Amino acid sequence: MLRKLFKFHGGVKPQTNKTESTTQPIAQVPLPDRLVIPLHQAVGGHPRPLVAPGDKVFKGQRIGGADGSLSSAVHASTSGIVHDVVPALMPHTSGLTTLSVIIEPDGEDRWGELDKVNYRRTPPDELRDFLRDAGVVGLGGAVFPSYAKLKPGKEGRLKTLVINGAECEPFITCDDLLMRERAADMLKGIVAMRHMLQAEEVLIGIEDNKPEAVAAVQAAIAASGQSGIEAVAIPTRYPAGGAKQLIRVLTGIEVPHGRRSTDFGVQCFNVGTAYSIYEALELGRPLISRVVTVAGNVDRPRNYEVLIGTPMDHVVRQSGARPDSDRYIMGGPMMGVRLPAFGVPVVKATNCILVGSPALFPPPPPEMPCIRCGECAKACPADLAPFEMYWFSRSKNFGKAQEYHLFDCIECGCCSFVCPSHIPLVDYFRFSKSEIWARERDKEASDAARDRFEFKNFRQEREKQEKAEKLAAKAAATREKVAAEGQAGTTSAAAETPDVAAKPAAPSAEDTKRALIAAAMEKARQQKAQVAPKNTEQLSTETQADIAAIEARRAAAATPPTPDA
Amino acid sequence: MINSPFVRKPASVQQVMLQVLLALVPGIAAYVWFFGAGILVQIALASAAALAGEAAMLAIRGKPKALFLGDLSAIVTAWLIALTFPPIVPWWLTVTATLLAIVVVKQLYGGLGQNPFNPAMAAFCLMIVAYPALMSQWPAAGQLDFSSQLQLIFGGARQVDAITGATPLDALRTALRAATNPDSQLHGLRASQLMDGPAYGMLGGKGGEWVALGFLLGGLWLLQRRIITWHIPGAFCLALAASAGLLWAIRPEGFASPVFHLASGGAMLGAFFILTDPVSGATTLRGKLLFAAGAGVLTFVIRAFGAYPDGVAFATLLMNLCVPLIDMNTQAPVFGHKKD
Amino acid sequence: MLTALLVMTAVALVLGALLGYASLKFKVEGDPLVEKIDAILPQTQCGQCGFPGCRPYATAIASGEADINQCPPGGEEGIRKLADLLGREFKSLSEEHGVEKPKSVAVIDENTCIGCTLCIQACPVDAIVGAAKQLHTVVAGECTGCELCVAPCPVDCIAMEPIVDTLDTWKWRYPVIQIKQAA
Amino acid sequence: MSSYLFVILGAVLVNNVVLVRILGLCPFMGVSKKLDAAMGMGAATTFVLTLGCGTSYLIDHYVLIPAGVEYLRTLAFIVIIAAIVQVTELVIQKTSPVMYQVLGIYLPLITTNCAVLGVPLLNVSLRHDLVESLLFGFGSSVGFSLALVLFAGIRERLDGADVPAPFKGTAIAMITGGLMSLAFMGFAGLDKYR
Repeated sequence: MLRKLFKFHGGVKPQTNKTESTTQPIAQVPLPDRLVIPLHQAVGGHPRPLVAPGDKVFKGQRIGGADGSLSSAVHASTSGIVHDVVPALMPHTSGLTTLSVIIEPDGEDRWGELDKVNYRRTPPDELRDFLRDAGVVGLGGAVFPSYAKLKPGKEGRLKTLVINGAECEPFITCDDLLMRERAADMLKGIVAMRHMLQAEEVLIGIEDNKPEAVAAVQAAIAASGQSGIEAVAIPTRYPAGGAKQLIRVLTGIEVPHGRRSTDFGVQCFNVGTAYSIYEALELGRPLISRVVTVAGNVDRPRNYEVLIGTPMDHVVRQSGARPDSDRYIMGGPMMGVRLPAFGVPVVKATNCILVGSPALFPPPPPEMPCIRCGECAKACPADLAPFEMYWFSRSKNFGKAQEYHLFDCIECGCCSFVCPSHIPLVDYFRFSKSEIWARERDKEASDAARDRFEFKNFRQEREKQEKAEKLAAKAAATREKVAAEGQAGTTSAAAETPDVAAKPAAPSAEDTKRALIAAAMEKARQQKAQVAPKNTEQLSTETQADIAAIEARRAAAATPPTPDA
Repeated sequence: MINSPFVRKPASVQQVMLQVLLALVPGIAAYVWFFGAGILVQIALASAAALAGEAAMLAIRGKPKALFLGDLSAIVTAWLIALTFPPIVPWWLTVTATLLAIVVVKQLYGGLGQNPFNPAMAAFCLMIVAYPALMSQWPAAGQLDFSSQLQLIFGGARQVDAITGATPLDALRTALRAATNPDSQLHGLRASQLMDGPAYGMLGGKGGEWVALGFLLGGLWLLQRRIITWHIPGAFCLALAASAGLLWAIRPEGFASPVFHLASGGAMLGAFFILTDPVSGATTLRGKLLFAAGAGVLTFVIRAFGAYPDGVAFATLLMNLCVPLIDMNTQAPVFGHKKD
Repeated sequence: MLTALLVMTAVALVLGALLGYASLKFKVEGDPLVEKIDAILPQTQCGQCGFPGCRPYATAIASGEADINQCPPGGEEGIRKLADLLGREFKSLSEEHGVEKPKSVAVIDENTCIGCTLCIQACPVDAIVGAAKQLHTVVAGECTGCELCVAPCPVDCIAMEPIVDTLDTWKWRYPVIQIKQAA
Repeated sequence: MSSYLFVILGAVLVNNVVLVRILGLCPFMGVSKKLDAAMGMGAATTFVLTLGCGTSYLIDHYVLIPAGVEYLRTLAFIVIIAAIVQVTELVIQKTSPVMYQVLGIYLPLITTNCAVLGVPLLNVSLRHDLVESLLFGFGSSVGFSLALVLFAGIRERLDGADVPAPFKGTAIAMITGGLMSLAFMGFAGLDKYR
């Protein structure tokens, strides 16, 4: 029986360009000279470094600890020596740097100790902690920590677990190849996730332009004897692989922006994530490598198993980049991220390195004014009116843009794709969104500042009053005392003494002040030199790393005492 | 720097406009066949004026000329002006109207894509208010040869009343009004009797009905090419026919049939080429229906009860006024916020 | 003539009574304008406007004592918003009150700091922590960049450092309009 | 009955007080930048104008004419309108401070809105009876509100338009008002049809 499928509004059909990179199996990439592993790879938190330069690390050893409630750990992807822990260029359009661990491989590629876990006997909370420390994040591109998503809704169970094998972006075939070659293992990961979520049924959505993958997954399901798991071929239409769109296609449910899909009884994971969950739970291997498609302006497009941290140009070299290549794009041509340099590392979010050239991705013709033709609205899979959002984003009328549901935009690029005026619509939306966020931050900051300012004024007022009261009381006391002593004489001097003592900072003469300052500075310097750390035994590696970092900072700061250096 | 998406569909404003122009050709051919080649002169005049006006404004505003002249939108406006004006208006009228349309109604608002009013229709309304006589003289089909048309367009003195009359639409309305007047010799005649003359043709006026058919053909081709959607022409024709049909059913002696309304005047041109202008029209699906239906009803009301011979231009302008409000209040629910 | 006077007087009396009643019935207190102005001001509390803090400046604007272009941290955008709110013409920042600078935070060089607490007293938002003769440090998240702590420091150990973009604060830029002269 | 309909129709569309009679341009230009403000202004004006038409009719008919002081008409009407506006202002300030802020100076200026004085005076010259006066007042103010709201809708959109610098703001708004006026000429003759 054929499953009833649903449609999502809009969508486009760009040229898929997928066949070339699927002709050959997944290959290994030789170890590079140097791995650059950014500590911040997933949304939420900046994992703290757990290693210091000079440390020896094993493959799979944790080098970045999860920090905060939505963070996920980072691991060494091969064995070797930590060369440095410094900010390095991120694979991100901004060209910003982030704290990264640079490892020089020793070539042995030796695993450290690996913990396996029996997921059927482990309580769910522990299992989630285990996955957090194994660094498993969504490999579809959003890199959301998987453990946070592996919580069933309020009812404690889930209706449908959707596995995303749609892979709708042109050029990318890493999920396709993964399903073809590792369907059985991936299925084990799916079964584990199903167990954690207590899901009734599992639907694996695969676009119908990947018949081999559908067949492989179906064969694996049949071989495993599992019931309630189904591989469903869905019509090929970009962006069918968007989580919300895929859920819509398979179940008919539309998850609104800002709501959790588990509230609707659905959860969605990428096939690559399923595979890495299998590796983590059954083999004890943390997420240290992933399948990456190299495509575009290369001689031999192909999929590779790449260690996280491998410089991209090293990977691309295996496929032979053509000489006119001018940029790398992380991801596909519709949503991919323009990268600031060739040498940025492969991270967990890297599903594809798309090599671009002016011929392959020519610059768009000049931007014309919007003629409100509505093509973008027809193509929008979120049922938005992009031309209205554009109109108000362009004039920086952000409130109005938000009224047209700017934040429901998933930045899929369909609108820009179809626009006859060649307007970079998505760029305008990104601009508007980040402006709005910035304004919200500013607003929060200024509200906080206002509160603090008002509190300070209040406090000063209160202190002044208390002081006045105290002084009055003291004066009264002195007067009484003087009156009690009964004798006139040195009274006025006594009354003034406490007042002077209360203000030691008040400058009496310039010289004394300077002398005081000099003395204080000297003392401060001595104190600093004397500080010796205590209680340094028996600490966790994390704390030790923290202390080392602080010491290093201290030492660096102590050597040049010139302030403006 | 270019960000994603890095691929694009090969589409351009120029292509859209070019297809609109092509779609106008069947109607123009019928026009030439029945009413003579004078219309081609008018089209040429209007196009030249439009390009000149646009080029001048672009130069003043420091915008790239080749790019914006090449988008052909000025030519579309020019053709619509020529096609809605009587074919024998003097040349200066066409030129002034086109310049007003391009310079004031389009470029002062920022040019392509930003004008809230349809430039061609605004020009038409301006001219019919300013020169009601000139704008109401239409030759009957086959009445004037090319040289006398040229003379009328470029010549000085005009004694056109003797040779030309109103459109069938206008004539019928005048006749219908006269029919209610006891002093008139037409008193008591029914619409069907009044329409018995040869000028009325089979449906909507001799010749005029064929031109309308030509525009219908071109419009259907645009529909098939997905340049326009069915909503606007559909709702407009339906609303015009329904409102005309209602009164026709109640008082057949006082009103023309819905078919006559559809086939005469600017109804077809309006339905497929004027109201479908995306810039000044509504954009949401429900909004398009509302916008076009409003235009249909207004067209009929102005034709039947108003002071001007055809209602399409005023109806378009009036509905253009409502577009921001219509669009604002007919936004479709977005993904995840639908009630189903 | 007398009728006219009588009529007008009667009308005026009736309407006057009506108005008097209404003004008692619908009395409103407070001035919401100051709140609105204060909400636009950046709350740096720097005093560059010549008033001791943002709220006093807001009050001064509302009462017409101060102009809208005296707030350098709010910048042009702030002036524009104020002009919008108050229905006035935009005017550029008045130079005597300072210039618009990139947002920055105060950083105390902890090697030089002698713990004099002068900066703590100067800080309008209590963003500096420390005690007498102890090192002070600036809580960067609370610092508004007002620079009020820089001058009082006896050893010049406080510097203003512009805020560096991080992934959380990085912004997409306005798309460049690529209309080139198509030759 | 149908004559009442024609009074309203005529006042709203055919002889629209702003777009055809060109009265009340000050709030038409001033309070049309934002849709909310335009709607508030429309409502306030509708209230004032309808009430003003009724009251002024009564005063005119039962005080001024019997007393033989018709020459005080303009004066008396202004006083009445001013009072109604004041009351309206107080009520709005109390019930909707936001709207009060939004309308700003234009709220007291309803008093000097020539449409508000013009319509009662037109009532007199058109010899409307009480019901007709009320309907005419209501129709005119609905016409005013309609024009104002439509205009505000367009102006909100024009905010984002790339209007050449010399025409930004009021200039292009004036042109738009002119084109709206042109569009409303299409209704000409509708009230003459019998």
